[in-house]
Amino acid sequence: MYSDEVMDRYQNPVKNSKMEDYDIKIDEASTTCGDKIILYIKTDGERIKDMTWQGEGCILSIVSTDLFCENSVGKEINGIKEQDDLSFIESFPVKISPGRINCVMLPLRAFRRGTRQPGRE
Amino acid sequence: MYSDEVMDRYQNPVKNSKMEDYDIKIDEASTTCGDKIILYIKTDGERIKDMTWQGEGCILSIVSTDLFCENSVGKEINGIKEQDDLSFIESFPVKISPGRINCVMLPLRAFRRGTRQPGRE
Amino acid sequence: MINTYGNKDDFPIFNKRVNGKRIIYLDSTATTQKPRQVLDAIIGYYEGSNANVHRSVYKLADEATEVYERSRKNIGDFIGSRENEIVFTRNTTESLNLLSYTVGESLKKGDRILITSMEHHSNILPWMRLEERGVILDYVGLDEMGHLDLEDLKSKLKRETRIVSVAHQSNVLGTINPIEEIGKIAKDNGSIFIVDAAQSVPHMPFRIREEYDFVAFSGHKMLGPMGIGVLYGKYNLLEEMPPFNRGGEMIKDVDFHNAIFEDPPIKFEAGTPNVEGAVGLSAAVDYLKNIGMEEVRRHERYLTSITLKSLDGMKNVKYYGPRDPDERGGVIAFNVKDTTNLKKDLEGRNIKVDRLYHSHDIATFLDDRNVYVRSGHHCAEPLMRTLNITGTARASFYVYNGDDDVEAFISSLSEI
Amino acid sequence: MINTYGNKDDFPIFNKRVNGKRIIYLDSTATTQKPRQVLDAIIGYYEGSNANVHRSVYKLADEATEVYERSRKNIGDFIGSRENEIVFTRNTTESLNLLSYTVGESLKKGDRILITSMEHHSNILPWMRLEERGVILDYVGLDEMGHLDLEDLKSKLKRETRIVSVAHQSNVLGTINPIEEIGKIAKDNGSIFIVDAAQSVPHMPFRIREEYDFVAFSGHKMLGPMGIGVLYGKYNLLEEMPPFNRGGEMIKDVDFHNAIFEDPPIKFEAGTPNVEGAVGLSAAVDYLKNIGMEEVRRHERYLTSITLKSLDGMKNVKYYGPRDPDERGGVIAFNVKDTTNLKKDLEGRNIKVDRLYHSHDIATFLDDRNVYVRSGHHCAEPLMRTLNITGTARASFYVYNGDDDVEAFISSLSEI
Ligand SMILES: Cc1ncc(COP(=O)(O)O)c(C=O)c1O
Ligand SMILES: Cc1ncc(COP(=O)(O)O)c(C=O)c1O
Repeated sequence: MYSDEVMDRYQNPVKNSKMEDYDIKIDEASTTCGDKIILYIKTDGERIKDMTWQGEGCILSIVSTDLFCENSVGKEINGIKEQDDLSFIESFPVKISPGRINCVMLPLRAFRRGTRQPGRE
Repeated sequence: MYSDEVMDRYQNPVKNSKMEDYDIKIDEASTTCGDKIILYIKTDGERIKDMTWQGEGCILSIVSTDLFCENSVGKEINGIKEQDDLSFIESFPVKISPGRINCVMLPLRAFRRGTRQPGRE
Repeated sequence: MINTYGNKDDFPIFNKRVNGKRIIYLDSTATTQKPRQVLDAIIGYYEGSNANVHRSVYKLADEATEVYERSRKNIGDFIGSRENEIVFTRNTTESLNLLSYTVGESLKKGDRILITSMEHHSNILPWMRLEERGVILDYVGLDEMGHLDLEDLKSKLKRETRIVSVAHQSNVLGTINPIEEIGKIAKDNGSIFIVDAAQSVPHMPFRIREEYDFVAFSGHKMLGPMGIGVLYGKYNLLEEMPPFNRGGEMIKDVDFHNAIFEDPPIKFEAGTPNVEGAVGLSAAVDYLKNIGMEEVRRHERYLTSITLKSLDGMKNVKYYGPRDPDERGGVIAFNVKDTTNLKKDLEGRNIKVDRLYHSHDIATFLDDRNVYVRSGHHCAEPLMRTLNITGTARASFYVYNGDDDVEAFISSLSEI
Repeated sequence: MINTYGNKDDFPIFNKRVNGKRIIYLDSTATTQKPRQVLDAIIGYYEGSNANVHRSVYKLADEATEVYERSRKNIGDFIGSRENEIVFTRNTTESLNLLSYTVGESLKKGDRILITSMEHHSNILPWMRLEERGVILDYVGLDEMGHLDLEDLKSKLKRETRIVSVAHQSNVLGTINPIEEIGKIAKDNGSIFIVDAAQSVPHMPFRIREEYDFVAFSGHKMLGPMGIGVLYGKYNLLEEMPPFNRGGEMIKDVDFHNAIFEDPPIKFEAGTPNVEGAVGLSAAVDYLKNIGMEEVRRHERYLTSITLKSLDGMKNVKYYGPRDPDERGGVIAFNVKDTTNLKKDLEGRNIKVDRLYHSHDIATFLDDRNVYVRSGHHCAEPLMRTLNITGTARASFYVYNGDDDVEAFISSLSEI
């Protein structure tokens, strides 16, 4: 359906698992699309030690979420939050039409919202 | 402003007077235009013996009303009511644009309405 | 006049090339493309007779008034109504909201409104608004093939049911509902019967019947311009109703604290009307009359039947609504099963799950091949809940579509 | 760019000939003619990117969404507002009705609304509707020259005055009201301040100010197509308000008995929007920006001042509103005295009466000379009552009018 890179990750996500000892858990749902994603985050307060996800969504939101979890490990929370939307979208492995931007943005938007008050459950 | 025929009649109407011993009196007002006309009718029940008017209005409605009063004398009430709108408009001395049809139609519409229940005051 | 079908020559947009290739437009249920004749009518109006209408006496205003009222008559004739029963609105949505804010205002706590589980949000939300005042909204259920369950309708039709409002044709399932029969049932119950004809007036012969109190449809879904819609209403009902929006044009007389309103339909057309829209829609009606609505229906039925036949042969495609093309319009909602997918389950084991691709992924895949289908919930979330899905892809046809479009659609779909 | 003034080349309708002669269009206050650039934008949209907007993923729908939202931004920039504060409506009338049905619904018995005696019906009737529920409608009076009486305004502004709604420029008197000042007075009183800018946004530089809570105007009065209007609203107010019409597009989520609405402005745009209208209005804005709104105002002021000077020389002509062209826009309401008229009085004597010709007769007289002016009450009956007349003739100017039009108007008028 999409490029091999995207489809490979969709079928073999590397971060699609539940985490028990998370520090932050973020529930994100796009009611209109039916996407439902949970992010589990382990952090030392400043940096991401690990991030995993569970849920359902379209291929783009799933792949974007899996990539996001993987790429965030070791990074600063504030740095992740502050990256701009455009460069986030451009770093996605396939070119996205404007109608699909929300799908790719899903994990970053969830992360921003969920880390506004650290420690939030 | 209009043809001499129209302006002559506007300035020298022949039926612009009050009637005391009328059989039918019809009040007609066009709220949007500000026209206000009263028709006074003397009839033997079937035919018009005399008709006069009083009031204010645009030139076309005044001239149409004055002509209507004059032309109706001696005619049958039903015949007057049943003449069709188009021929009534075409018998008016000047050509009328669609936006002014209501002005010319004013006396005939008033007459039709006012003679629906004969004897009505 | 068979040559008008699937003939794109009249529609300038099909000269467009995307990545050097033609576009396959399969979203006419959302909005339709416009023929040259409609565009010419719009420009002709602005170049020849543009003015504000009504109550003016100069020639240009006379002309504008005349083309506006002639358009009203032409559209009225098209559905077999008198011209003074045609109210111009913005779209179907506004037509139905007008009813909610007028007829709906007379409903009291405990009164009921009956709609169906296959309605578009436009025929749900205006009625849901009245729930705030204690009105009860009931939904007629569907059978497995996506037909209305008429027994359920009869059992939900109560003495308190003041309004019955039903889509003539579903914009998702394609189901054509038996509105003559439903209308009779509603009228026997003394209810006001409203037809959401957004998907039927454009696609099949449609005549106003005694049972229909109100009928709503949109110009942009039948080759006309955006920004113009229609509400047909029985004259005596329009007369009794209070006005909706208020302002210029729709009054006979105003003083500081009182107003006398115009007669219908002008009573419901506050402010400067969209003359352009009326003229454009009238030109669209002429275009459709020239083809003939029986032929429009026959053509769409044909495209639907060959498409369904192809889809029947595709193991991974699931489509919704009646199987028989006689029972449905030219709109096909479908999903594609993701047969290759492996998923970790909650315990972390790799299992094969029989899930559907997300409809947006299908639409994006087809978009890459210049095949334009809609995806998502199609403004029918209650129906999606009823079908227990979050969305579908949807292909729909109109007069300009032909075998070529069906072939491109099917061959692209088979590449998923 | 002085060459754009009074230059009719961009406006195809001025190629029209009636009885072999050109037309003198002096009714831009009612609706304006359209430049080629706007017509091209409309056709370009339909030929290049027509689709239904929002929530779709294929290219054509992306393009339609983009041109729609870009138009919103362009129009927002034009008046100095953020794009998410621009709600598309049909016209000024609908913008004001939207406020009546949302903000107005929160008013209670005894609350007051303050408008003026020079309002258009569109800024009267939506508020008069609320009198049914015990809201009180007050009118600010005028001085002899047709200025608002600000002392009267202050005295009528009560603690209970929840809404103050005022025309920026009268469509009859031409009076330009000091809305900055009125806005401050209204805000100091804690009232919501609404500007009917139907006659100002098209004709002069206009910037949103902190005092303005809502601003309404129409596309068709500023070179744009019919069927598109604007409501500017402060974002936080738009957020708090309930939606008006309900249906497709304006929701986030719907189930059988609940809905979550979209954020402003989409929350107020139910159903398929008029993308064509937005695109056309945006092109009109570009056209006006190219001239420059200071220049539009300067040009109209010039035409007004030479016209008033000529009228001052005509003994039988009486015009209304401020004498100083700095205090008024390019709209001139006037009447002509019938100096020759003899009338029988009630006692049957022939007396000379100093009466006015009926405005329709003036308009018809001018129409015979291809000079198109409006006549009647101009949807401002309370103002007519205040002036103690039944109507006026009215000439009004816009960018395409020039000295030639003024000359034709004055010379025709002098023939009466
Ligand atoms: C001051 C004013 N307000 C409101 C309106 C109503 O505008 P529309 O008919 O476009 O809704 C007009 C139009 O004449 C006007 O001049
Ligand atoms: C059945 C049905 N009803 C109502 C509507 C709403 O139409 P509009 O958006 O033109 O108001 C649609 C449009 O998709 C529809 O298909």
